Amino acid sequence: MTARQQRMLIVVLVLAGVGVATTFGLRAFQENLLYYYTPTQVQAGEPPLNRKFRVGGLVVPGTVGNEPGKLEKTFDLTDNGAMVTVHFAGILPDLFREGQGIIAHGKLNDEGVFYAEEVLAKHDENYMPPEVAESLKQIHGEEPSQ
Amino acid sequence: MSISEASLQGRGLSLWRGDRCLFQNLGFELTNSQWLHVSGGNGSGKTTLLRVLAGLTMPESGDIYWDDRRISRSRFDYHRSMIYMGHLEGLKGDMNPEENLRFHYQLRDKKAGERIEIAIERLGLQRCRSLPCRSLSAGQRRRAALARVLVSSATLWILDEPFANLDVKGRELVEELVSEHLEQGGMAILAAHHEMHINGGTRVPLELS
Amino acid sequence: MSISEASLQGRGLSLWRGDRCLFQNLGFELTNSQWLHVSGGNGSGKTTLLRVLAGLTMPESGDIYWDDRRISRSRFDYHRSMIYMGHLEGLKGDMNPEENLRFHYQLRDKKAGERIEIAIERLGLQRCRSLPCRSLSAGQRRRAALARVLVSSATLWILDEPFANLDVKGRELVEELVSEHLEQGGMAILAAHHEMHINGGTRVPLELS
Amino acid sequence: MWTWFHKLSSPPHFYRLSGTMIPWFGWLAAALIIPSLYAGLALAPADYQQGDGFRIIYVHVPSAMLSLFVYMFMATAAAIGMIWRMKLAHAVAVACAPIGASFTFLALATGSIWGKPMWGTWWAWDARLTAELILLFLYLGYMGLRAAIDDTNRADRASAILALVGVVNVPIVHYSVTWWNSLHQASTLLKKGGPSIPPDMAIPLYGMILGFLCFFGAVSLTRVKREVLVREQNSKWVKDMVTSK
Amino acid sequence: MQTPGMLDAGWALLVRDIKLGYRRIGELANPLVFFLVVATLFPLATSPERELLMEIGPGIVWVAALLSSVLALDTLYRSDMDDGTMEQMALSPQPLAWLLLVKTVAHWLVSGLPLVILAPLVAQAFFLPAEAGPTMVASLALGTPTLSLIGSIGAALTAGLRRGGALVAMLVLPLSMPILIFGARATDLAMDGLDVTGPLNLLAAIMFLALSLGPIAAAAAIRVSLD
Amino acid sequence: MQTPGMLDAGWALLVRDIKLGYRRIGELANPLVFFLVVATLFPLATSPERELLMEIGPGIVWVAALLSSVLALDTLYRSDMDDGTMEQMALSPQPLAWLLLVKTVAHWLVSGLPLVILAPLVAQAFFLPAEAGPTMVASLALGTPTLSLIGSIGAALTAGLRRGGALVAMLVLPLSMPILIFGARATDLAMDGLDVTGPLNLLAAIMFLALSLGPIAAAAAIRVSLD
Ligand code: HEM
Ligand SMILES: Nc1ncnc2c1ncn2[C@@H]1O[C@H](COP(=O)(O)OP(=O)(O)OP(=O)(O)O)[C@@H](O)[C@H]1O
Ligand SMILES: Nc1ncnc2c1ncn2[C@@H]1O[C@H](COP(=O)(O)OP(=O)(O)OP(=O)(O)O)[C@@H](O)[C@H]1O
Ligand SMILES: [Mg+2]
Ligand SMILES: [Mg+2]
Repeated sequence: MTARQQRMLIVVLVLAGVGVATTFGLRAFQENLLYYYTPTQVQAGEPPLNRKFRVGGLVVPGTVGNEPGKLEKTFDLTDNGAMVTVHFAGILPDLFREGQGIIAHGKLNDEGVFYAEEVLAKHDENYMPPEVAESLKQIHGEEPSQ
Repeated sequence: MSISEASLQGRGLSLWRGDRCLFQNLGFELTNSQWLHVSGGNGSGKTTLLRVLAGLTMPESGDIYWDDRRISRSRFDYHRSMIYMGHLEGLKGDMNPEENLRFHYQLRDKKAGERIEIAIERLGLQRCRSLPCRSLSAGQRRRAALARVLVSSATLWILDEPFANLDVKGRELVEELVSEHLEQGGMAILAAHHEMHINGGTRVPLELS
Repeated sequence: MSISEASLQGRGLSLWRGDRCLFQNLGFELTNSQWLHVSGGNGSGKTTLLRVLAGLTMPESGDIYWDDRRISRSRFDYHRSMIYMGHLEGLKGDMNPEENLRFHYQLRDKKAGERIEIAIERLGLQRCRSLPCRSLSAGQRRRAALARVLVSSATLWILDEPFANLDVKGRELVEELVSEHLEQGGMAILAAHHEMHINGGTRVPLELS
Repeated sequence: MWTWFHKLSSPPHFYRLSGTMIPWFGWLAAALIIPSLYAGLALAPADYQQGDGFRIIYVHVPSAMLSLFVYMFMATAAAIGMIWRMKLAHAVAVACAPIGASFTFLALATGSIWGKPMWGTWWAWDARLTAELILLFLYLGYMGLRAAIDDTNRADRASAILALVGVVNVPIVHYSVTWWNSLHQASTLLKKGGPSIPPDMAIPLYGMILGFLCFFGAVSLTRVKREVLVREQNSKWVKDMVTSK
Repeated sequence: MQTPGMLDAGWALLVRDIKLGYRRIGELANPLVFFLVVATLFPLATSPERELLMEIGPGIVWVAALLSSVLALDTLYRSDMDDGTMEQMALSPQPLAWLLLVKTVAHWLVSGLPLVILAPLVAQAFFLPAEAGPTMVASLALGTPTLSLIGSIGAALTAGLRRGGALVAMLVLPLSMPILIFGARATDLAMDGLDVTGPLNLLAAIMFLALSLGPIAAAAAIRVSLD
Repeated sequence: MQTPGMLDAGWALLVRDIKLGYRRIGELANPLVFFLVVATLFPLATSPERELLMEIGPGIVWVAALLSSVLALDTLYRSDMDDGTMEQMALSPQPLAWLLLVKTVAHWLVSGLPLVILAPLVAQAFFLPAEAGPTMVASLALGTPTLSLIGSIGAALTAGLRRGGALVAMLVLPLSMPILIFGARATDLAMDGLDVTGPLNLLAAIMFLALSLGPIAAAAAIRVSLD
């Protein structure tokens, strides 16, 4: 083998390697690599039974059961498609309110109710002053979309 | 002449270590049947220069040319035709001299197999050929390293203190081997504190201070 | 005579390595102002013998006596009055020669402090006294190891190839140092392939084959 | 262009040039950061959801962005140093590392402080957060490797290789929020279809980002200047400069 | 003179390294024993409840794999560096990156492969369901070579230094974290009977990337260390 | 000539070893970072839930302690062995066992102590209750020196061999098991508010045993390695 052939061979091998890596990488991103499941996926039965996982979605306005004096709360989560009922006993983060995006970590029981052990509020990427949000709401009749 | 035409040139080589300039703007030229005698006291930079010439250390400035091509650009060709023996022997302590030699030639030269036997005999390693290198004496290890040089059909030999640890016979043997190599048209670069009696070839002196 | 009376004897020393007998029933005696010249070709067992004499390696049979006491029984006294320099220098690469010397004398001798300065100068290490030992040249490292020997006020010096890697001046220096040591009543055991010109003291030859 | 490049890479020239540029960067940084900070903390309206809590954005976002920018800058400098064997570029890379590590640490700290009230947790093993933590470890590894090698020349090249290998982490930090359903919000400023933040909130933010950039410019140039001085301490121009003072 | 092809040279090096690795029979067992010991440590250190072990099982296997691979790293180039063999390899007509790749493969065969083979046994000990076994093996088979490849860069960077141990770990562990995450995730998913192609594809992608770029970085690092 | 006392000589060696360990300020951070990184691996590999982490926390701290101590072991005698310093120490008028003990103490100060100090922080990250903190520190303070002492025997036995890394681990880890078990047990008990004197006493007993016999075994092993 000459010096030139050797160099060519190495370049070809490296490029081939990177190419194969990209193929696998692209295929990987079409699959499930999530930090959390959406309510739609939950309804489709994707997450495991009897094991902990995360669900993320928006708190459906009007579903937050607020029994005064009790820590336990129940509410629905949606991704504008399916819905999941979440049950949580504990202190909720400040940002938790109706219409807000949250991530709950826990288990699904047999009746399809999600028993959360931890609730994190997920903030979206939109920032605006309260007045603007208010006027937007009046125009569109809803919160700015997630 | 069994070795083809070749030339080695150093042009404008400089190197500092810390605040010390080991050599500056150093140049030389070497062709077939010539040997470069690098001399100088302890710490004058001989080892460093030899490593630069072998392509292990980068000079601060300047370049080395093998057959008029920079060695940094034609590594393959240069390393094929050059062999280096430094302060470290490059022998695996767990393998015996024969296995060590065989391994090195599996990387360098397909056809070296037959020459291994001859080299072992020539360097007087018959008695310890099947001992693991870690239990060899200092001089025997040096001889095994020299056997590697001998087996290679490299044009250029770069030897750093080839005489270290060798007994009187061993030193004479090295002088003989280098002479033969030069007579066949080879080149050599030697750094040594001892006087050398090399009959074949022309000496090109290079004194570091 | 600044060094007190002492004597070293080897009696009936034998050692095999594998199926090879390096020495058998070897005996010698050494007293003040004498030096033992251990000679022999590569692999004849010089290093091994020196390690036996230093107490690092156990001989297969035989014993070594220091002032008529077995060294295995009087390690403290023997090691206090003996210093050994082998193929390995015993210098930490991360420390400079001065720090290395100082450390060794914190283990050996409280009063050696003043002599360190002198030894560094004598061995020409001024320029590299504050460089980490890993960046010293082979010869400079050897010199630092010799400085350690010089600083010790040991009666017996055991030096394995003290000339290795040294330049011409360095070799002369070592000869001078050993001569001085012998003149002061010291003893030395030297293994070397070179001819040695040691004027002080009496040479006791010991040839291994 | 090429001669300019060469001229810049000569240490004495760079030393003089950076000497004049540092004050510019410094003042510009002050002129951007102080009013922007005031505008961000006092003038900008509160967020409709987060209230005043969102104002930590004015520190978090610039430092987070700079943590990535500085890494890329450092890696580019290291690559230039490797390819063209330019010592000045290595000096730049060295000088950048601690600054980048500080920005990363700041991003992590402000993020955690922000996360506690907003998400309800200081920390989650979310892709964005983990990748940012790895970025911090990479900066630390870079500095640790340098510290372990005493020869500057070797330290330069070894750490440059590490910096280049670590580049793979940068896109992961940046795109983690789009690739995965992360807890961390998606991009506000670089969003498709324009930023989803009104100008009165955004302008101080841009001001802070630019201000941080200038601050980085000033600090890094100061550090490079000192690094160059240490490296060239035996050269003629440094000796001349010292004696002429 | 006839320079051997890359394949011949690589084969010779592979054989030599494996031979050296297994020269003493006892050492064959080392990485394995280490792996087993680390894995055993957890049931001992925490409580040996079935449910807990099941939950942490995949994670522990992966951490043990990662650590035993890091532990063995220090010796990857060190001994060749100390005795001058690396110098000779850098000066041979073979591309250094190729030689280093071969050395890394040999290292993996000695330290990583036994672990992949042994993993199902450990999985058993952690009560992992049988259907997770193949995924665990597959993820380890894809992940441990990557660990070795990344580790080889770290080992090359610190090869010239005296006390590399902790530094190597510090350089290598952050870069290995993604592999750990996805490897453990894959096994986790498999335990629940879910689709694991996502993480496995990603592991494969990282492996090929490391395979093609890692040796080049390592070769550059070795040349620096030799300087 | 006046031979220095054992204390003087020991002090000099201690100072030297610590100085070598921390020659560069940056390296002070190494064991710390390593420990933190290892601790980070677990939440990454298993799931990062509070409850789970609480349960495995003590185990993880101990495993990280053990590993970072084992990882550093290889360098304990190796470098002194390779450059001939060990020869010189064996030939000095000081008892070798004493010098090795001092070296081990220095090793612990560099690699073990930072860990003891840092443990409460990691405990925090794993949500361990505050009352378990002192016990964790106490158990680590008693246990890590023992790990170093046991390790020193292993390091001495393998000092003459080339590739000691994994072999040391293999020798040392099984012997260290009891320490891990009792160390983690103590913290576990403290978390539940129970009496911890039992395991702590046992740890102390093992430590003193290792302290008095370990160095002698190590010295004998080193003399064999030097032969
Ligand atoms: C420890 C926790 C956190 C870490 C490590 C972190 C890290 C980062 C990083 C690295 C970026 C820069 C991304 C880029 O330039 O591509 C970023 C941007 C940002 N982060 Fe965080 N973050 C954390 C917590 C938070 C929290 C709690 C919030 C608010 C709820 C937040 C809001 C933002 C925003 C608004 C941006 C700018 C996005 C853009 O427009 O590009 N971060 N963060
Ligand atoms: N960082 C540094 N600062 C100053 N001088 C340095 C530095 N690093 C190395 N040196 C010096 O560079 C020289 C290297 O010499 P080299 O090993 O090439 O010598 P040599 O001629 O081979 O000597 P010997 O005959 O002893 O083998 C030494 O004198 C050493 O002290
Ligand atoms: N297991 C073994 N079987 C046979 N011979 C052995 C074995 N181990 C060592 N040897 C031999 O023992 C001798 C040791 O020699 P030693 O190192 O003492 O020689 P030396 O005289 O110092 O030589 P040099 O001049 O080369 O330094 C060597 O010849 C070596 O081959
Ligand atoms: Mg030299
Ligand atoms: Mg010898």
